[in-house]
Amino acid sequence: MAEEEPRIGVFICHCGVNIGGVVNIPEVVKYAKTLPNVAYAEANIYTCSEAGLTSIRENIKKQGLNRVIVASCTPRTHEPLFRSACREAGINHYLFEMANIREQCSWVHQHQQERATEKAKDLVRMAAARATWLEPQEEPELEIKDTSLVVGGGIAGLTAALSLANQGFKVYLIEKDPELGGNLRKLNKLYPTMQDTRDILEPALKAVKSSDKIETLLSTTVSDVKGYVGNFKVTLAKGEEKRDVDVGTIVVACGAAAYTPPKGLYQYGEYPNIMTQMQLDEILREDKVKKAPERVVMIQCVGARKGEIRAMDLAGFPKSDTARLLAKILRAKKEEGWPYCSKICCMNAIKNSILVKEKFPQADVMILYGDVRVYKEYEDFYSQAREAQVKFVKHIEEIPPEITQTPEGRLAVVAYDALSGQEIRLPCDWVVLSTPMIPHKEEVLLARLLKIPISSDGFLMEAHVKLRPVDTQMDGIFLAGAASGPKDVPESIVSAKAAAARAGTLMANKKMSTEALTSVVNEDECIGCGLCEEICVYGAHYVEEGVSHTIAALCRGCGACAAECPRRAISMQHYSDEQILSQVKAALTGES
Amino acid sequence: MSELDLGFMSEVAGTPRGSGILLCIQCGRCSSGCPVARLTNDHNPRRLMEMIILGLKKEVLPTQLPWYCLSCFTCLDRCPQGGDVGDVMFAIRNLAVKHGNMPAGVAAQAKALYETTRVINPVRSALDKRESMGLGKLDTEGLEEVKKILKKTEMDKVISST
Amino acid sequence: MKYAFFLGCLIPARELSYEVSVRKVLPELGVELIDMKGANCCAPFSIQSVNYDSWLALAARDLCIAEEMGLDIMTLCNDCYESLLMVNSLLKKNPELRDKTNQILSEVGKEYKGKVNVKNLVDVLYGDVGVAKVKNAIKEPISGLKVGAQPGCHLTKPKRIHFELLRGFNELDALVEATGAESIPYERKEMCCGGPLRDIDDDLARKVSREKLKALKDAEVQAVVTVCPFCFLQLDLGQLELKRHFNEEYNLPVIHFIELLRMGMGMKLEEWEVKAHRIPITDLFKGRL
Amino acid sequence: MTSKEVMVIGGGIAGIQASLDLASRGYKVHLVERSPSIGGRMAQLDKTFPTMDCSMCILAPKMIDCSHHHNVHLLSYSEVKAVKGSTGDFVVTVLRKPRYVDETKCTGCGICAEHCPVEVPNEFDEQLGTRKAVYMPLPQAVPRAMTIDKNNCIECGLCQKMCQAGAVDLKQELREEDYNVGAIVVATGFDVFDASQIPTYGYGRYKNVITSLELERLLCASGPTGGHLIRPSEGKIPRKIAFIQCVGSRDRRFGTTYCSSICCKYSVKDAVLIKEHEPNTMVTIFYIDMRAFGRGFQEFVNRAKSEYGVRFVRSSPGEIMEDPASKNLRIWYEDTVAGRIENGEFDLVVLCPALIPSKGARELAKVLGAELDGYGFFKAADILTSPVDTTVQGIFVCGYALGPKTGDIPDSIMQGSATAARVAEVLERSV
Repeated sequence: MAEEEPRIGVFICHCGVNIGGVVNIPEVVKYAKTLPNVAYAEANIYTCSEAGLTSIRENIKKQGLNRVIVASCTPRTHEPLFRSACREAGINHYLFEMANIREQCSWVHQHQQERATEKAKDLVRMAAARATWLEPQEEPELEIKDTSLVVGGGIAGLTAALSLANQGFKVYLIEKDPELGGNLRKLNKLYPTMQDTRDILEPALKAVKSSDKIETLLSTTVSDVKGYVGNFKVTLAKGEEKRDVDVGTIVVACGAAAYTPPKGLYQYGEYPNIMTQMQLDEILREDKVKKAPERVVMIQCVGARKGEIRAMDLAGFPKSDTARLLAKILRAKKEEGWPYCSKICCMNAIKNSILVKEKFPQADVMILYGDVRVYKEYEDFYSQAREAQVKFVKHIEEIPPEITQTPEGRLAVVAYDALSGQEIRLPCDWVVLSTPMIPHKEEVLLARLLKIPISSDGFLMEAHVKLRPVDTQMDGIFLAGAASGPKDVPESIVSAKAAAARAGTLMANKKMSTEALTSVVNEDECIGCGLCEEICVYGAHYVEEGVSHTIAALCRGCGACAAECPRRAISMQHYSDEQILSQVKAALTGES
Repeated sequence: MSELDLGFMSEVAGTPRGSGILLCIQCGRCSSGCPVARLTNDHNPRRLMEMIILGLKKEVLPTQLPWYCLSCFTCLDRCPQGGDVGDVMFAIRNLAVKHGNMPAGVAAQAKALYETTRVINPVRSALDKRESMGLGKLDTEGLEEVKKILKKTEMDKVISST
Repeated sequence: MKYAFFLGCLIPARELSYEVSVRKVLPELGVELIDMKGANCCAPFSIQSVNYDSWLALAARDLCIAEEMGLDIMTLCNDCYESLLMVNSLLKKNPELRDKTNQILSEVGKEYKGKVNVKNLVDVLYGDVGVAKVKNAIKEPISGLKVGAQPGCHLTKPKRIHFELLRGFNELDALVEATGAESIPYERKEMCCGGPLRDIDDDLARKVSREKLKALKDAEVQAVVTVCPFCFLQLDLGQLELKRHFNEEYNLPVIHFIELLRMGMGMKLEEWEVKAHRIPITDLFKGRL
Repeated sequence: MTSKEVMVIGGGIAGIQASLDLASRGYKVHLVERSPSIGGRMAQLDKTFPTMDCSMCILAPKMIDCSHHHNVHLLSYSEVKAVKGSTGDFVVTVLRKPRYVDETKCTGCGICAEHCPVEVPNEFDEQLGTRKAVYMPLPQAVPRAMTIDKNNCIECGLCQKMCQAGAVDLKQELREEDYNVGAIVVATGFDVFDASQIPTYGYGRYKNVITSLELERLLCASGPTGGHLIRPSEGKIPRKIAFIQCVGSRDRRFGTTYCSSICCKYSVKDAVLIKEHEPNTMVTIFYIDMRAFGRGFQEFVNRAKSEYGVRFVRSSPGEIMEDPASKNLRIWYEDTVAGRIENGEFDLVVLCPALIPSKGARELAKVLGAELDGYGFFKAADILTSPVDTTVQGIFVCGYALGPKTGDIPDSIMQGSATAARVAEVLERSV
């Protein structure tokens, strides 16, 4: 029990009708007042509103509160807000506790109002039980080094590096290949302006080379990462030779790869004239076409959007040769691929179709698509292609196109055109497969080093897909370009500049204070077995002279070590055993 | 399985009133508003546009398909791309006629035009009534000029061929 | 108000009563109609379907005649209206097309200059005469009569062209209301009568008009008021055909708007004119015939 | 000399993100918002894909951060009137519209509104709900201050009598204030295409034909119906609901030839939300191309089909007819994949209108001397390499003010941060 007598204030939120429409708030307020150590309780329409926060501040003073509980929504979005209210009113914000009576109560029990009210009371009682044991905590301040490491020398990496340099920071730019440029080096022209990739790449490369703030390291990869936000120690490897750099932030711009179909998928790899868009880009770029093609057929979503096929998808599908259809469905199911839409392939195919038309006006260019996903102003680009007399044919998942051959040994694509209900045969000279952007294998390794989670589709995961698109769950590490999912050049540039802004903001402040929610080792109990060091995914524990130590800045307070410790020598600040056990007791016994 | 005519779409796009074909995104607003398409599955302007785009010339020009359209122009008003579907219908009817596909009714009107400057021959009773009411004869003073125009535009050939 | 009167083909051939009423009524409203000597068919749907150049040249020739008369054209038939209107606007906008067409016309010593406008009976009555004046001319209002107005496709479509003319879409209704009758809204009002498919696919043509008639019946109108002679033919004669082919009876009298106006102005219809309606109108207009 | 202050025009999510990044970077930010509260369009939405967070719940903390941050100076209910100068040294004249309530005194308790006798449709609820003549557009408004809408105020003076804080000040007048800033960020967002311009869909004539933004308000727990999805005509719960894509988008007739980029995605999201509200509702989405691009969306569409039984029909319907008696709606459409013209009756039809440049974008562009693109959105200096620079040095743009370049909320946020980087680059260089 803390030395001073706890005086808890409870603020219970209606959240409009979100909570108030289900839970009987006045009753909960009345109940809260009856709880031990609760000195004050009130209800607010929106505790997160200015009025609510003001009331918290005022009552801390008026009622002499030294603990505050807000019963409302999730700490994930709102705890920082209420904590700062406490701070502003002069009490340590670790003396704040939150009870989630929305997500964990009103939203899930909409149809059982009385019982929801009872549960809200339980949650408040539990919060009060823990609050009684809360203790003030300090947040150590960290130095932030004003140097950044940018991993990946593609357009995103180049952009991020340049932006950071222009903001006045020193940058290490590393690239695993012997030269900078990434995928842009392989590409021919860029949609929708049809500029030569060189026009985009060259200026960026020149600027990077001429910048005295950027140190470029080629054929270099990350082999180890130690430290934490503001103070990363990164080991770089160039072949055998290793080198350590100290940086404050890391921007991950390792890009994405183009999916290469497995040999045999659409007979890829069996005929020279069956190629990917990437290969067509190269052919057009190198201008090494001997004979003008009479017809070019492009097939979209090869290895993308490969969800399983369900019977109901077939509803409204014109009855044709069922047996043949089913056979095709089964084959389609077996086809390997990625579940997501790669987003850029439609525009990329249209780009190349227009280029082919320009080069060979007589050529008949057909694009076999599932949906034409030319979002944004790219719709106009689509119109441009139609005016150039490129033909678009919609096929359906259930009947993928098939590659066959004419008696004369010419390639022929057999496709079912869903919009005319006709099966058509397209003798052609080139078949071009549009394949998705997929995560690099190296990326997975890097993710493990950096301790960034990977999402179900294999790309690096953002801290919050909506609100924090370039942040990661690791402070000080940011994502730029296709590392976090397929992006075209302008999108990569925007995300790179965003990452540079976030990293720059961090470094410009030179200091930051960290969470106090960390593990503490009771050195008398610790036997230095090293179990904690083993299981800590953040590398926050190390054993020295037979005793384990915590690196506060790295510790995310997950508690794994505390649970694992055979001697119960590790406890979590702000989640002490007393706090948790009293909460459990309150939950189970109904007493505080 | 249909073989495709590579040039059909450009042929249509090249005819006057045919350029709309290049704008089509197959959204289906024309077909769902078309009074004929609602009555028979044989006619579907959207599908017809697709068949032209694909190059299904043999399936279109010699058939009844070009002749279902009422040219009520509902589709012209509704096409979000300004594709003027109803105009494209005229374009393919012009091509169909070139390929000798012309309904008797149309041929009859063309013939009447060539012979009388009017596409419909008046019934006797109407002519009598005119006279009795002193409305004056229906003049055919323009006949020679009309014939010249039809010759110059080579429509006379079509007429004589039927 | 003076107009080059474009009669077209169908009216003199089949619907003389329409012409007669127009010639009787319009002078009363101060509109003078001058016949277009030597005019040819406007080149409607059928001719346009055969040959594009012929269409332009034929329509342009009529426009030239009006230009020589120095008068704007008034048409009765929607088909004539659409053809002349479209060609007029095409040639006015597109110099190339105009030259190409004038080349053809030079064969017959004519040249299109683009000096006249093309109007329809409704334009003239609504725009030039004015609803107020029409109302004043009504001596025996057609009060209590519920009618469904059928403007016909090419009076309002394609809007692309008609918007240029800044025309509204309820002009016919306004004129009908001016006669004292009530214009009832009904589904598919802008839908085609089916006429253009006559002689191409009669069965389909009938099915289209049947849809229209059904919608009118559902709206419980007592009569249908048309402007276009094709609509009149298709909806009036069409009902007999529907009886023959589908054994369906609608018994919806169909009359030309001009006849409605004429009766409203107190000018009785003569027997032969009444007989021109296959669906009898005698009960509906007792005392006006 | 270079000013280290920045002006951000527009208090939607993009403007908020730019402001917070710049403020945390150490620059003084003047955030100008035309309406009484910041929050923008995101504040109107119910939930957001894919986390299904309640939109307001994740936005509110950021809004409040703005009001708390010592470096953010909030200029709500204000508009930019004139701009002089150039990079590093702009002078911006801001019009402070009178809200007839003293922001510093008002606690937003709302007692005045309770007593105000005048009820008018609430813009924030897309006219579906009502507000008083003295009002706060949304409960979580920032700043938390009432505003008196003089066009509807009958000057009965009740609000003034009732206000304990003495915050009502009917003598307030329009003020002009000048700010010296080094850079400007434009984040003026979008408006919604007027669906009544497509008469065959009957929006404005048929009560039960609504827009997607109206739907968001109807679904939203703090919306006019308390989160109950009911028909505007008589308040019945709709059992058959249709979504129609591309209402004004991909349409040459109105110059809105672009794809608005977000409609397919939010429609699938809304369809699933509806299914969760009322599992036995039949939801049909009429689309031309299902543009579920980007991470997770294709998977989401698959789930909507298989798990939730949402029906997808590839078709852009021709017309909608209302049954005058039942107020139900008959949609005529062609299932283009089946090649059949069909019609179906629905209780509620949701139109997904194009997103168009926000009112006043053109005037603002004139004031800033910045170019607009063909659609009337702000033109990027170079759509490939300088996507968030306007054609004027030192003036940047983010969010939907850039047009459909912005896919959705994350794009707006990225662009917001990106402008912060560009501002920093400019201001640090010109030290």
